Amino acid sequence: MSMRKISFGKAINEALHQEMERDDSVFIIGEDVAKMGGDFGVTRGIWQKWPDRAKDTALSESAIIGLASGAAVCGLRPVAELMFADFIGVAFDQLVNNAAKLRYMFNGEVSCPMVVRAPTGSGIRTAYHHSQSVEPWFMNVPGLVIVAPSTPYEAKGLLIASIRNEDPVIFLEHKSFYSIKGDVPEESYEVELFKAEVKREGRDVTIVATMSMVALAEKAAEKLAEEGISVEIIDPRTLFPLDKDTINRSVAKTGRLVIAQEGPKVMGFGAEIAAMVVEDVFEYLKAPVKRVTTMDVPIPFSPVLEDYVVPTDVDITEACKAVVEF
Amino acid sequence: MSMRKISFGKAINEALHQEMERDDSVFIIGEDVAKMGGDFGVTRGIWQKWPDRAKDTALSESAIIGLASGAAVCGLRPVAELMFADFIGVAFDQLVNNAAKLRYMFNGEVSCPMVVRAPTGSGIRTAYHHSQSVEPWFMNVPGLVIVAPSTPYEAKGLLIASIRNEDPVIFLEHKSFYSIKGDVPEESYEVELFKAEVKREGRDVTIVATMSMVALAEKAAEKLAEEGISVEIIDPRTLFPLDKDTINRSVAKTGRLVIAQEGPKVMGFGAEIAAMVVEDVFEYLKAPVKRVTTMDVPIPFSPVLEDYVVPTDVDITEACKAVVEF
Amino acid sequence: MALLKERLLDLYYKMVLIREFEEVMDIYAKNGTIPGFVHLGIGQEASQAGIVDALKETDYKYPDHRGHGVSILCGTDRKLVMAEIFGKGTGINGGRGGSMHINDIKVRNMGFNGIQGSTTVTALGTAFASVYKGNKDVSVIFMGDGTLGEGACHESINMAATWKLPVLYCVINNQYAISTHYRESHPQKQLATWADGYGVPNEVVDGNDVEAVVEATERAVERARNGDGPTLIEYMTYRWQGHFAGDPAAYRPDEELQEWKNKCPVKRTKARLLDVHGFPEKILSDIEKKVVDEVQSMLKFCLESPEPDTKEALKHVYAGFGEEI
Amino acid sequence: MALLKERLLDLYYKMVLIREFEEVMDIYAKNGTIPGFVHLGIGQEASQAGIVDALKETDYKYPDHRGHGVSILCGTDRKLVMAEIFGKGTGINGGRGGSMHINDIKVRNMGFNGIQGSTTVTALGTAFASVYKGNKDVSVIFMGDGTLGEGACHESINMAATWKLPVLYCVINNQYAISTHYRESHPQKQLATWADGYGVPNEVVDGNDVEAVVEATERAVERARNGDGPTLIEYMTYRWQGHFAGDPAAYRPDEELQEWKNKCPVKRTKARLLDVHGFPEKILSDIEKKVVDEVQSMLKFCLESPEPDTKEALKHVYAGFGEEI
Ligand SMILES: Cc1ncc(C[n+]2csc(CCOP(=O)(O)OP(=O)(O)O)c2C)c(N)n1
Ligand SMILES: Cc1ncc(C[n+]2csc(CCOP(=O)(O)OP(=O)(O)O)c2C)c(N)n1
Ligand SMILES: [Mg+2]
Ligand SMILES: [Mg+2]
Repeated sequence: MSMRKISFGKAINEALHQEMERDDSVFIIGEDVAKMGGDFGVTRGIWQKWPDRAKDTALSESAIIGLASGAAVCGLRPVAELMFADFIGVAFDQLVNNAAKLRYMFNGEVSCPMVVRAPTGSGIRTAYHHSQSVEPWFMNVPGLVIVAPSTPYEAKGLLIASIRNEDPVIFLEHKSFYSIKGDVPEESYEVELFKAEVKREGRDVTIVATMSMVALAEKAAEKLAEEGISVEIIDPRTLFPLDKDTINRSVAKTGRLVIAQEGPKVMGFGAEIAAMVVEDVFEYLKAPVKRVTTMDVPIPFSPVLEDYVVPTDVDITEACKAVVEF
Repeated sequence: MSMRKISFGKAINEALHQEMERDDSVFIIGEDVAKMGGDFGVTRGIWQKWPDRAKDTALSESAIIGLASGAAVCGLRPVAELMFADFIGVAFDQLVNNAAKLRYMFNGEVSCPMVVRAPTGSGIRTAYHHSQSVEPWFMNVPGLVIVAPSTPYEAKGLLIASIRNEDPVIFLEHKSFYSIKGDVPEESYEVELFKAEVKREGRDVTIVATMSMVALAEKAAEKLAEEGISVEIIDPRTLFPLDKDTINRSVAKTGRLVIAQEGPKVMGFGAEIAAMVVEDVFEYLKAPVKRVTTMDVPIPFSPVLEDYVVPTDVDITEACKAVVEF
Repeated sequence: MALLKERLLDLYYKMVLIREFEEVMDIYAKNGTIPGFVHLGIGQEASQAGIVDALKETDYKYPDHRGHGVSILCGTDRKLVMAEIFGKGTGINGGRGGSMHINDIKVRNMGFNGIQGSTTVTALGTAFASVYKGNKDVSVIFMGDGTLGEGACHESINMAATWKLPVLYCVINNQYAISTHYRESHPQKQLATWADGYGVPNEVVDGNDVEAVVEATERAVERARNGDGPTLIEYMTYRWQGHFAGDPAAYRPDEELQEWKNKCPVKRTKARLLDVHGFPEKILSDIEKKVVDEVQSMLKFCLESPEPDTKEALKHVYAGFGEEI
Repeated sequence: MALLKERLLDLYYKMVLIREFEEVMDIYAKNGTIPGFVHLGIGQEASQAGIVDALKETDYKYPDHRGHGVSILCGTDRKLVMAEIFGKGTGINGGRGGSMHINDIKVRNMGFNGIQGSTTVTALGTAFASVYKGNKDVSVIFMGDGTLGEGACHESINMAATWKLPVLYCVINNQYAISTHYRESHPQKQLATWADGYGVPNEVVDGNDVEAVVEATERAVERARNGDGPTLIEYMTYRWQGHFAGDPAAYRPDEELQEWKNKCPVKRTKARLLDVHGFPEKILSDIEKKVVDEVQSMLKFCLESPEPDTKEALKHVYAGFGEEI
């Protein structure tokens, strides 16, 4: 495959172009996704090529998600954009009570192959209505799939896999990633859904990290390596349903778990991981599990406040040391 | 206090009457809550006494919650009813992005003392849109309070405390409870928020159970007592923010934890409890934590299907035995 | 313009069928055999039968929660609809949905939804797919007067009107949302005028006059098929029962109910068949007997049907993950 | 009926103040001093200043996300508004909200909300409280043309119209929602006619004519205060900048922008003060100079202000739990 460095945003854009090219049933819909190419520029060039398959809508998130699910039942493959993941709140019912349950409702006779792309997370100084981590709102809803890439390579391959997947996918794009570059093949490819990735192998402690936390975990791992602590990093990539085995196996090996998570601690996705581990591999646990998370507050605007409430690599390093020294 | 037996629904009704009597700023609003007295009859008699303080609305849950939060900021104390907790989906944004964050937004200069009453849970054969357990959707949202009584006594006292509380409260009423009777004082009283209740003391295993699961846990405890296993039962009563101490202390004592929860397992409220325990009192844990929950599916209609997916006292008994024998 | 008399006769059969079906459901709901809530359409037969009659099988139909009648007229084997209401394993959705959730994709019954207003936006998707694929299937939403309060209705009609999607909003105005009269929760005298705000053609029809129902619906469906966009029709009618089987409906005056019973859509059609079209009484009473037999045989099927296999509860959550991969 | 000339002169001051304030914000947003997104109101000064001028301090005001101008006219110490935009500890909300979230309960600036449409239903609550308490304060919602797409708008106007709540819907139609022209996302020629569907009085006014803005708004406010219910006014205007400071706004024709620059509301008011009311040039240029000084002194305050204390981030999440019990 011919690799070159492109940005996370461009990788997603390329995935969309290639899937639109490959499959006539794929279309995009959302606010300003067509003519302007998206608020973050991710859908550029699609409307120009396929004007009938790129729809700018009114500010109507329920209608966007509702339309997508109805179209999906008819065999189309909508890729809807929510300008910010936070806006999922006004379309919550459509995802939780409709898209997620359609297949079950129809006794398995239909499926709902739609993707909802949603820029998520904090860090770009947009305060509490444009900085939330929404995955915990949906991880208790069977029928949904939540995907969260942390590299341009994954972004492209996971989006392609999501579009081809038969169930409704919430595709989280960390908004701090868009301009970050990485190796991405030119060709179309899938990165397998429902499969965690071991980003670094290690012996002493497992860090489960996702999206923006992966790079911090890697930084922490480097520092810990200097101190003789060997860290294994696992990125679930699909947050729901979860690849339990990969995580459980790693924790069984290292005996220690730190979860690095953006978003408030209580009932963050780390809660599920910690609970799973203490249920499934308790006998291997040598130390308490630790969750390194955003503080339990709305995300404030001012950079000094935002930086204060969001976890850092130092927090991860310290958590790892604490569990190793336990 | 003069006790007598009244139903869970009547206890809530009495709390409303007494608070309306005491405080002019309390009013009720919702679909069919005024003239008819509520779909489950919980608000009976209020409109007849205070016609201007009981409002029947259109089917407009966002408007109901929005109105309540705006009125609360003006110093009123709305008690809104959602006919079923599931309908919170169409008002999700109003709770998560507005009510929950108002105080923070206004730099502490306002508060939002509102209560949203919401009949929750499964068991009355109403399928997947009228049987959900919604608490996990909200437990990651700082600023909200989630209250969940399991007896008529608690229902009255917790509702009164919720109305007097300064923050937005989601008050969950398990819909299978409405006609169940219990001892309730005639007088007005508060049951403290943010305080778990030890429902039964024991030595060998702690069960954390809430709402419908409390009675099942008690049944399980009786059976286990016959086999010489001593069970401690804790009902958090306020699910969020949680009374961590009471739970942690109990688990530190018994060394074993079973969580009995209605609603799908993944990222149910049991996830947070298990995670907290393995973080905070790991060294006392003698066995894996076990979660006894509804299966990870939408709640089906047919009684045989619904009963199959919802946990039973036998499931709880077995989980307790498993952790004791570990 | 009146309907051909053969068509009216057939509609009579369908209305009598709904009436009988619902009366039997009422009995079995009240005696506890049917679990959960059951919302009956007695009194609304003309609107239910008339609208479906104006559609093709390939049109996408979104019945409301009072939708047994619509569901038995869409082409599904009727006993499977009834079995679903009983929660049996033979039900059209395997018993997972019950009375509030009957779907059948084969005949494009897109199902009722427990969240009022929700289908108004789902229907945008099936309508969009019709345009996308270049076929002419119309998406038809049945909705109560009360349902019009939901925000989703606005997002739906706004988008449908802007994009001229083939959507038909059928507002079945039975005047109450549970206990609340529509004049207490909406500012309009007639709800149809709400569509004026979007420039969407709309009309009010007598929902108990099956011929008027068919004709207005056909006009609107025609418009949608021709690419002229959505229409909203308000069908004025009344539900004889309470909100659900067992609701005493104390919130409404007895005289009002009596007045509407006098406007019974079934009787009215019968009178027309007898008086205007000159059908002999016997033909009509044969239809009535046939319907009783038909419903009894469905009932027998349901009562003898097995409960669902518990394992079914775990199926069909995902198409692409777990069991069904 | 024209405004008294002293009032118009004062409005001129306010409009010039908004213009200058926003131009300075533009510079500091583009040079990176101000973090995050900044939505500027340049071009919309007549609507912003005129609407606020028609209100009392006790009226509840819900500015939209383009609401700096409204926020500096509500009675808040203006430098604290600017400090909030800079995210400083001295900001009116302690820097926790920034440009997109400026509130001040003391002057009943109820704040902008990052979720478009959300305040339309919150405003029902303040309006309801006015009725409940028997006072006459009106709840005034500023909202863009695009925002009218949200379902909440329907639930809001439906309830306000039914209950005749004292609500005023101020639709600031600057014609675009980011890149999307309102005629591409809404079916109406003029959005005001949407209110016809609810029987809510509505009108379209020239949003660049501050006198027309004040007059229409005062009429509507009067109606609300008298218990006659909501009104919707559509103010036709244009934003000169892109959606946010830095957006090149490539989606719209240059000529269109030029055309609207020719209709500059500030220049237009100035011309009227000079030509019709005969104010000497000097009085106006003094105002302009005074405004420059005023804004510079706010700016100085902001730049010298300390960052927030990090501990502040943890405060005010709950009133009745934790720290603040
Ligand atoms: C979002 C939502 N809100 C409330 C309900 C509860 N509910 C079910 S039916 C109903 C009344 C509906 O009235 P209408 O639309 O007029 O239909 P009808 O029952 O009269 O046929 C209500 C309030 C619901 N199912 N979903
Ligand atoms: C619910 C929601 N959807 C989308 C957005 C993103 N967004 C912010 S402003 C905007 C355009 C708003 O247009 P309009 O209402 O006309 O106001 P204008 O920016 O023109 O002043 C959009 C799409 C949002 N903040 N909230
Ligand atoms: Mg009705
Ligand atoms: Mg605009």
